[in-house]
Amino acid sequence: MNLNFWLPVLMLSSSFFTGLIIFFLKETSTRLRTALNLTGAVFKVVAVHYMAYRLLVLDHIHQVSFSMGLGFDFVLRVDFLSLMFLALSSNLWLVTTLYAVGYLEGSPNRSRFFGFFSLCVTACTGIAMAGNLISFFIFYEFLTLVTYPLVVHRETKVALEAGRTYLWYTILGGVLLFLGVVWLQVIAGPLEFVDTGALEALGPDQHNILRVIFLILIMGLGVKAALVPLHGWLPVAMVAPAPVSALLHAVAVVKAGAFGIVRVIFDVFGRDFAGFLGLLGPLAVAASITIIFGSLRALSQSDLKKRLAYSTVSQVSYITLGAAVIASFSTVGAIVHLVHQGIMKITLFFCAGNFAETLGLHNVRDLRGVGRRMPITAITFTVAAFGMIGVPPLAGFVSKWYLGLGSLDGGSGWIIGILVASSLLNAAYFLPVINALWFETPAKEWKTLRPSRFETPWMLLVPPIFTAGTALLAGLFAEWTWSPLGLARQIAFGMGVYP
Amino acid sequence: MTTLLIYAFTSIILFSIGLFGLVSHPNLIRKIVSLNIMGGGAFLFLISLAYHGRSPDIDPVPQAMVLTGIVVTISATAFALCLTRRIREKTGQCLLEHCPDKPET
Amino acid sequence: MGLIFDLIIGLSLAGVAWRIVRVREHFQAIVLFITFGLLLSLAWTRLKSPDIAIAEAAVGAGLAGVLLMDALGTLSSTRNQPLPGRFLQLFIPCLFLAGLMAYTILFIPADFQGLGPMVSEALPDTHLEYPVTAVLLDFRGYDTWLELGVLLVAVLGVLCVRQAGTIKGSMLPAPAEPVGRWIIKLLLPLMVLIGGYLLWLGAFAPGGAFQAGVVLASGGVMLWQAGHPSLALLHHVWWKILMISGFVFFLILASSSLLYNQQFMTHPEAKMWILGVEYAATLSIAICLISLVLASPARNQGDQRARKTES
Amino acid sequence: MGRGLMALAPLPALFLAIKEDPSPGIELGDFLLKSSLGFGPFGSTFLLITSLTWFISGLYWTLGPQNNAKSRSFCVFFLLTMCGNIGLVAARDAISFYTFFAVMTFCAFSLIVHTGKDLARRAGRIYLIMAVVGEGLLIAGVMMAVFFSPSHYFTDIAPALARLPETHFVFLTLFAGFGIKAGLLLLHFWLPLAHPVAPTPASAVLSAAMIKAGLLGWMNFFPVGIASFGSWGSVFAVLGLGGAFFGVMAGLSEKDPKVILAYSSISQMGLMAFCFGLGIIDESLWIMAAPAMYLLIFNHALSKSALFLGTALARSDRAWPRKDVLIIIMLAVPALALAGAPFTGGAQAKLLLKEAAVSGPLNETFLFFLTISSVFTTLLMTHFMKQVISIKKKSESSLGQAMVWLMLIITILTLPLISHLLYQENRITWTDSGLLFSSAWPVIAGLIIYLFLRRQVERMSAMFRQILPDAALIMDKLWYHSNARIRQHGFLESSWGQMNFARFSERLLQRESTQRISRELELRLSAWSVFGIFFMLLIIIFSLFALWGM
Amino acid sequence: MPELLILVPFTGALLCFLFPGHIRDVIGLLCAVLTFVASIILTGNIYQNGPIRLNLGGWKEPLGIGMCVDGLSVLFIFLTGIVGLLVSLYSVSFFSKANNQSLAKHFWPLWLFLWGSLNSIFFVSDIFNAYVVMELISISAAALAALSGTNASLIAALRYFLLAMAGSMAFLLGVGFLYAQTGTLDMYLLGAVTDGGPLMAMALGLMTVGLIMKTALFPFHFWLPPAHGEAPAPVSAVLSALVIKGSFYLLLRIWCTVFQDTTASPQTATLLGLLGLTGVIWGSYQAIIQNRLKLIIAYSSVGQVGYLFLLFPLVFITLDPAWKIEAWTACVFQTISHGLAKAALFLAAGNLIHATGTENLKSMRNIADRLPMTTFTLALAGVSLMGLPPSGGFVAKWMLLQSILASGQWWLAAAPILGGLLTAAYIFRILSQAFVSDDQISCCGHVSFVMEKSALLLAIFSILIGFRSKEVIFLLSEQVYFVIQGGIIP
Repeated sequence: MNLNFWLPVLMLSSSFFTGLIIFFLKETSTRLRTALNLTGAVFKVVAVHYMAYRLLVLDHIHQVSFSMGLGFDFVLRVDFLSLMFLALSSNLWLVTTLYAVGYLEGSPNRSRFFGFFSLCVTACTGIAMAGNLISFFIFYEFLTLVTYPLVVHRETKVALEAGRTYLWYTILGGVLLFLGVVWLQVIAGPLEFVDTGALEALGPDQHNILRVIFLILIMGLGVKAALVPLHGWLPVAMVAPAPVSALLHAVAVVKAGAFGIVRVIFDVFGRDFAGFLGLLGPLAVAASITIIFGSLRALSQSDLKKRLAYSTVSQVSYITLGAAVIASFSTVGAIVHLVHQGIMKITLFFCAGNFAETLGLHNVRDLRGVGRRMPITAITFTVAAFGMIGVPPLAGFVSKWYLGLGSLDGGSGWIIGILVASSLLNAAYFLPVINALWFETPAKEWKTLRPSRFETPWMLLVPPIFTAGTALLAGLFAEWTWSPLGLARQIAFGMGVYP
Repeated sequence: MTTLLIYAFTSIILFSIGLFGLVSHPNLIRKIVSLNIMGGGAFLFLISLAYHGRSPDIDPVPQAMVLTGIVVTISATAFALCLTRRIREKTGQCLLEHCPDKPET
Repeated sequence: MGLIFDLIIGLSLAGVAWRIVRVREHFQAIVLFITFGLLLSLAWTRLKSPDIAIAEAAVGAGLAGVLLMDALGTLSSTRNQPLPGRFLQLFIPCLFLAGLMAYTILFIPADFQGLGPMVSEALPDTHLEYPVTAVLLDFRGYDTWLELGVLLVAVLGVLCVRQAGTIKGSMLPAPAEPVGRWIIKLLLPLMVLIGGYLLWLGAFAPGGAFQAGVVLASGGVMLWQAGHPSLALLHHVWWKILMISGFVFFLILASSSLLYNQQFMTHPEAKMWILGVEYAATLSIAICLISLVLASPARNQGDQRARKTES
Repeated sequence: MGRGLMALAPLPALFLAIKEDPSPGIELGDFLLKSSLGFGPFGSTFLLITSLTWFISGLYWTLGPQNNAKSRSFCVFFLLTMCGNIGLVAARDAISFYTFFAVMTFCAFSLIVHTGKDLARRAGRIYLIMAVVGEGLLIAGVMMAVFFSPSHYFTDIAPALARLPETHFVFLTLFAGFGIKAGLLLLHFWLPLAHPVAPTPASAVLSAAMIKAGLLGWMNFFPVGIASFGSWGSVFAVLGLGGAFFGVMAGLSEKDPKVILAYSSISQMGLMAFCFGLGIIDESLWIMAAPAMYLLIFNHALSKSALFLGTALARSDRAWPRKDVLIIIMLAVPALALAGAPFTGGAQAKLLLKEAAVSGPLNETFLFFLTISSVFTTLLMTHFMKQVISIKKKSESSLGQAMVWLMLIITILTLPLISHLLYQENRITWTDSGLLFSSAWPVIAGLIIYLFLRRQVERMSAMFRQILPDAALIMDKLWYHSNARIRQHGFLESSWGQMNFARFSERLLQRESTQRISRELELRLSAWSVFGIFFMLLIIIFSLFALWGM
Repeated sequence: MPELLILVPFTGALLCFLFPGHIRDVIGLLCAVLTFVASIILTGNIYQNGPIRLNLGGWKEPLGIGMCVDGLSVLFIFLTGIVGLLVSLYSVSFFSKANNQSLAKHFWPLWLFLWGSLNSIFFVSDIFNAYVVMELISISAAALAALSGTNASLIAALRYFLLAMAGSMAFLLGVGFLYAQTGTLDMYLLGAVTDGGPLMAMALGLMTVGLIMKTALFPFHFWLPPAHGEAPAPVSAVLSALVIKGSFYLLLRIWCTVFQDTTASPQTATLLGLLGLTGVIWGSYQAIIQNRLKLIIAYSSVGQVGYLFLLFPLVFITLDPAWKIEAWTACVFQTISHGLAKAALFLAAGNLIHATGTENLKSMRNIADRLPMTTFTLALAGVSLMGLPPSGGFVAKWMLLQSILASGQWWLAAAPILGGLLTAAYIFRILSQAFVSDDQISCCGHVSFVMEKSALLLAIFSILIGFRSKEVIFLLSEQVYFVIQGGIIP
C-alpha cells in the first residue's frame, strides 16, 4: 500500500483530474490551464519512465485491481505490452499539449478542448494499463466519448457531421466489442490478460464459437484500428483541429484499436492458439488489403490532411499485420511500429497543422515552394514522410524490416510483396508533396496568418522538431537497449514470444 | 352454482361490453361510462364468487373489496370527468383522437 | 323462480349495457347508465349484499348520474355523433375475449371456499359483529385507509386540474329555486337521519361508513343543487380538515400502533376506536364526494363562451 | 564554410583508403540494426575511387564562381549524398549498406533537380520513380537475403546465398534493384536523362562514383568467387555486353556532350557487368576478372569525372588564355583512356578483361565482342570530342577549377603506373608490340570509321534507337495520366471508397419516407380502436399461451 | 421502518395540503429528506438482516394484508428515495419561479401522495391491495401530468388516466379470477396454493396486459410520450423514473410469486420478451426522429422500458439457475439505472428549456457555455442510458447480454445491440447541440444552483451505481422473499 502500489492509479488521475479541473477554469485563464496541462503531462512522463524502470530493470509488474462484483475485476496492470503504449501516449501527450497550446491560442472553447484532451489521454492510459478485456472495454468506450467533443470542436456543420460519422462507427465498434467481450466471459469466465492458455483448455467443441468471437472482437476493434471496410470515419474526422488529428491518428483512437488487436491476439487467445484456429491468416489478408487500399486512396487525395488520414489507415494495419504473423520478428515489428508510426504520423500532422495555421495552406497543390518559407517544418515533414515510406535510417524502416523478416520467418513471404508495394505507394503519395515543398516554385504570395519571430510560433515548431528528431534517432540508434526497438524486443521477450 | 354461473357470465359480458365501448366510442364521457360498466362487471364477478361460497353467510371479503372498489371507481370517474370538462372548456371538443402534436404557443 | 329472476336481471343488465354503449345520444346513455346502476343494486340485493346495494344505489345511480349529467350539460351540442366505424374489427376480438373468459369460468372449482369461514372464525377477535365491517375496518383496514386516500387524491387532482386553490372558490350554489328549496327542507333531515342510522347499523348489520357517507354526500349535493348556500358557509379550512379527517384518523390510529411497538395498523381493542374511525371516515367520505361533484367546474364563463362559439 | 566542407569531407575517407591498413573496422552495436563499418571485401578500391571522385568534384565546386543563390541547399545535399556513397562503401553489413544506399539515392535527387529547369524536373521525376522502384526491389531482396543467412554481415550473406536452393527470387530482386542504379541495359533509361541535367560536379559524381554503388551491391550480395551460377552469370554477361554496345549506338546520335557521356557510362557499366558476369559464371574466373574490374572501375571513374569537368571547362571562356586548344587536347586524354588506347589504364583493363574472357566459356565470341566494343567506345569518344569542340561558350569557370582538372588529368596519366604497382602479378609490359597493336588498332579503326562514315554512323544510331521504346516517354505519359486523368475518374476519385456507412444509416433513419411512415404508424398505434384490438388480442394470446404451456 | 416510508409522505402530503405558502416547501422538503433517510436505513436493514414481512393489524396471511419487504422492494424503494429527494429539491427551486408559483400548492400534496403510494406498492403482498394502490398512483400521476394545465398536457393526462383505468379494471377482473381459483388474495399463498388451471391462465392474461399498459410496453406505449413530455420537468422525471416502474414492479412480483412457471409458460414469457424487443427498437427509433427535447427523452423511456421485459424470457425459460439470477439482476439493475438517468435527463431538460426558452432541440444554442453543468448532466445520464462503462446502465447491459448469450436465446441479443446503437443516436443528437454556439443569441433564463446540482447528482448516482453492483446483486439473489417461499429462483 505504498506509492508504488498506487502508481497505476496515479497515472490515470494525473490526466483525469487535470481534465476535470480544466473544465472549471475560465476561458481566459490561459496560463493556469497551460501550467496544469504541462504539469500533468510531465508528471505522467516521469511516472511512466519510473514504471518502465521498475518493470524492465527490477522486473516488477505493477498491478491494482478492484472488484466490480460482476464476476470480473477492474484490473490495472502495467505489463510489458502496456509499457510501450504508455510510454508512447504519455510522451506524445506532453508534446501535443505544447502544440495544442500554441495552435489554439486565442480560439474559443479552450477549456472544453483541453479538458477533453486530458480525458482522452486518460482513456489511452487506461487502455494501455487495462489488465483484462473488460477493463480494456471500459476505457475503450470512455475514449469514444471523450474524443467526440474534440472531433466536433470547430462546431461547424462539417465538423458536426464528421462527429456523427465518428460516433456511428465507434459506437458500432463498441457494441460489437461489447458483444465479443461478454460472450467470451460467458464461455470462458473472466479472462485476465495473463492467463492466456485458458481458451486453449476449452476443448474442440468450443472452437467454432471462439472463431466467431474472435471475428466479432476484431470487428469491434477494427473500427478504431480503421481496418477496411470499417475505416470510413477516419478520413471524415479530419476536420478536427490539427492537434486532435495528431492525437487521434498517432496515439489515441487508432492506436487503441491496434493495441486492442494485439492484446486480443497475444493475451486473450494466445498467438499460437489463434493460429491453430486458422484465424491469423485471414486477419493478415485483411490487414494487407487495408494497407494497399489505404495507400491507394491516399494517392488520390489532394487535401493534405486527408492524404495523411488515408496514410494512417494503411500504416496502422502494419501493426495488425505484424500481430497476425506467427513469428517473433513480426511481433517485435508490430510492437515497435506502434511507437514508430505514432511518432512519425504525429510529426506529419503537426506539420500539416503548421502549414494550415501559418499560411492557410490545406491542399497539396498549394504547398509549392513552402520549404523556403518554412524550412524547419518542411524538414520535419520530409523526415517523417521518408520514415513513413520506410527509408532507412528512419524509424519506419526498422519496423518494416522486422515485419519483413517476420513474414519470411512465419512462412508467409507474400507479405514482403505487400510491404514493398505499400512502400512504393507511400512514396508515390509522399514524394510529390516533398517535391512540391522543396523543388517547386510558389504559385502566389503567401499571406501569413500568424506573424511570429520564427517561421511559425515556437510552440508549433518545437513539437514537430522533437518528434521528427525522435523518429530519426529511433531509427539511427535502433539497436540501443532503450530505443523503441530495444524496448519492443524486451517486451516481446517478456511476453515469451521472442527468443 | 347456477346462480354463480349466471352472474359470472353476466359480469363477463358486462366487462366485455364496457371494454368494447371504451375502445369504440370516441366521446370521452361515453368512454368513462364504459369504464364504469367494466368496473360493474368486475364487481359483479367478485360478488358472484362471494355468493357461491358454501358457508351460510356470504363471503364478506369480496364484499369489502367491492365496496372499496366502488368508492375508488367513483373517485376516478369524478377525476376523469373533471379532466374531460376542463379539456372541453379549453379546446371545445370532447375527443382524444388526433391530439395536437405540437407545443402550444 | 330465483333462477328466472337471476336470468332476467343478467339479461337486462347486458342489454342495458349494450344500449349504453351503442346508443347515439349521450343523454340517453346517461339515463340508461342510471338504470344500469339501479339494476346492479337489484343484482346485489339478489346476491345478498345489501351494503353494496345501498352504496351502488347512492353512488352508481346517484352521484355518478349527477356527475355525468353535470358534465353532459356542457356537452349538449356534441350529441348525435355518428357511431364509429371498425365495428367488426373490435367486436370480434371482444367476442373472443368474452368467450374465452366465459370458458374459463366453467373451471371455477365447485368446492370453492373463499375466505368466508376464516372471517367468521376470526370475527370474535375484532369485537365487531358484522363481518363486512370487520373486514373493511379491521382485517383489510389498510385497503380502506388507502381508499380514503384515493378519494382525497381525487379531490386534490380535481383541484389541480381546475387550478383552484380551495373548493370554496368554485362552490357557488346553483340559482335558487323555490320549489327545490322546499323539497330540500323536507328531504335533508331525512337524509341525515338515514345516514346516521346506516352508520350506527354498520357495527352489527349491513350498513357502515361508506354507505352513510355516500348517502350524506347525496344529500349535500341535493342541497347544493337546490341552491342552498349552507355548504358554502363552511370556512374552507374546516372544509379541508373535514375532508382529510377520515384519512388522518386512520393515520393516527395506524401510527400510534407503532408507539406500542406493535404491528402497523393494529388498533387498541376498544370498539370505540373503530367507531371513531368510522365516523370520521363517514364525514370525510361525504365531504370528499360532495367536493368531487361540486368542485367540478360549474357553469362558469368559460363554459358559456365555449357554448357560444359552438352555436 | 559549407563549401569548404565539400572538399574536405571526403578527405578522411581518402586518407583511409590510401593508408590501406586492413583494420578490422568498427562494430556500432547501438547504431541502426547493429551496423558494422569498415572495409568490405572490396572496400579499399571502392573507397579510394569514391572518395577521390567526391574530393575532386567537391573541390571543383568549391573553387568555382560563387554566384549561385541555391548553392547552400546544393551543398547540403551534396554532402548528404557523399555521406551515403562513402558510407555504403564502408558498410560491412546489409542493413547499413541499404541505409546508405537509400540516403545516397534520395539525396541525389535534389542534385539532379538542382537547376530547377523543366528538363531537370522531368529527369528528376523519372529518376525518383526508378529509384523508388529500385529501393522497393532492394528492400525485398535484402530482407530475404538477410533472412536466409545467419547474420546480416556480408561475410555471411554471400556464402549463405550460395548454398540455398531458393535464391533465384532473391537474386532477381537484387539484380534488378542494383541494376537500376548501375544503368544496366533495359533499366538504364533514366540515366541519360538524369546524369546530364545536374550541375557538372554532381554529374561527375553521379556518373563516376554513384553508379558504381550498384556494382558494389552486386558484388556484396552475389556469391561471386564462392559459387558458380551459370545462368545468372550469362544474364549479367549478355546484358553487360548488350549495354556496352547499346550505350555507344544510342549515344552517337546525341548532340549534348554531357548526354553522350551519360551514354558512355551505360556502355562502360555494361563492360563491368560483363566482367562481373564472368565471375558469376565460374567462380574460378573471378580471380582473373576481379583485377580487370577494379581497373575498369578506376579508369572509368577518373576518366568520366575528368570528361564531365572538362566539358564544363570547355564551355567556359575565362579560365585562362588560349584555353580552347589546350582544353581540347587535354580532354582527349581521358577520352582515350576510356577508349583503351595504349599506355592508358583503359587499355590495361581491357587486356586483363580479355584474358579473363578467354579462359571462360564462349571465349571466342566474347573476345570478338570485347574487341569490337573498343572500336565502338572510340567512335563515341570521337563523337564526343567533336561535339565538345562545337559547343558554344556560356558559363564561367575559375582558374582553380582548371587546376583541379589538370590534376585529375595527370592522375589519369599516371594510372597505368599506379596499377603497375598495385597489381604486381599481372602487370602489362607495354614493350610487347603485339600487345601494343592489339590495343591500338581498335582506337585507330574507330577514329577512321568516324572520320569517314560519320553520317552513316549517326543515321544508323538514330535508327538503332528506335529498336528500344523510349521508356522515359512512356513513364512520362503514365505519370501524366495517373495525375491528371485517372484521378478525376470514378474509381480513383477522391471520395470513392470512403465507405461511409454512417451516412448510409443516417440516411436510412432520417429519410423523409421512413420518418413519415413511422410517424403514421405511431399515430395509428395511438388510435383507440387499434389500442382496443391490441388490448383484447394480447389478453387472449397471453391466456391461450398460458393454457398451452400447462 | 417500512411503515414510516408510507406514513411520512402521506403525512407530509396532508400538511402540504393544509398549509399555504413557503411552509409547504419546507414541509415537503423535510418529508422528502425523512423519507429518503428512512429508505436508506431500510435498505441497510434488509441488506443485513434479510427480508421481513409485516402483517398489518396483526392478522395473518390469508385474512390480513401483509407488507413484504425484501431485496427487490428495497431496491425500488432506494431508487424512489434518491429520485424523490432530488426531485423535491429541484421542485423547490422550480416552483419558486414566477410562472410556476401557483402550481406548487398542487404539486406538493400530489407528489408526496404519489411517493407514499409508490412506496406502498413496493411493499405490496396482497393483490387487491395492489389494485387500490395502483389507483392511488394513477390518479395522482395523472393529476400531476395535468399540472401544467396546457391543452396538450390535459389531453395527455386524460388519455393516460383512461388507459390506466382500463388496465386497473383488467387487473381487478384478474384478481377476481385468481380469487375464484384459490380463494385467497395473498401473493405468496396464491403461489403456493395453485398449480395452474384455465382461471390462472385467464388471470395471467388480464393482469399482465393491464400492467404492461401502465408500464408503457410497446403496443401500449403511445400514451407515455405526450404525458411525460408535456408535464413540468420534475413531474416528468418522477413519471418516467418511478411511476412506470411501479407497475413493472408489480408485474414482476406477480409473475415471480403468483404465476411462477406453473402458469407463466415459456410462450407467454417469449411473447413478453418479443414485445420488449420491439419496444426497444421502436421507442428508440421514435426518439431519434423527434424534434422536441422532452419528447425524445420520453420516447427514450419507451425504449428503455423494453429492456426490462427481456427478463421474462430469460428467467422463465433459461434452465441454468446461475444465469437466471444474472438475468433477473440485470433487468432490475436496468430499472434502477434507467430511473436515475431518466430523472436526471428530464431535470436537465427542464433546465435547458428554461434557459433557452425553447423546447425545440434544433434551436437550442450555446448550451455548453451557459449551462456547463447541465450539459455534463446530460452527458453523464446519456452515458448511463447508452450503457457505456462504468455506468449503471453498463452493468445492466453487461449482465443482460451475458445471460442472453448463456441462455442461447440469440434473438434477444438484438435488444442490447440495436438498442445501444439507437440510444447512442438520440443521445448524441441531444449532446451535439451542446456544441452549437451562436453569439447572436443571448441568455434568457437563469437556472438556479439547486436545479443544476440536483440533476447532476442524479446523473452521478446513475454512474456510481455501476460501482456498487455487488451489493445490488446480493440483495437480488440472496435477500429476496420468494426464494424462501420456494419461488422459481433457486
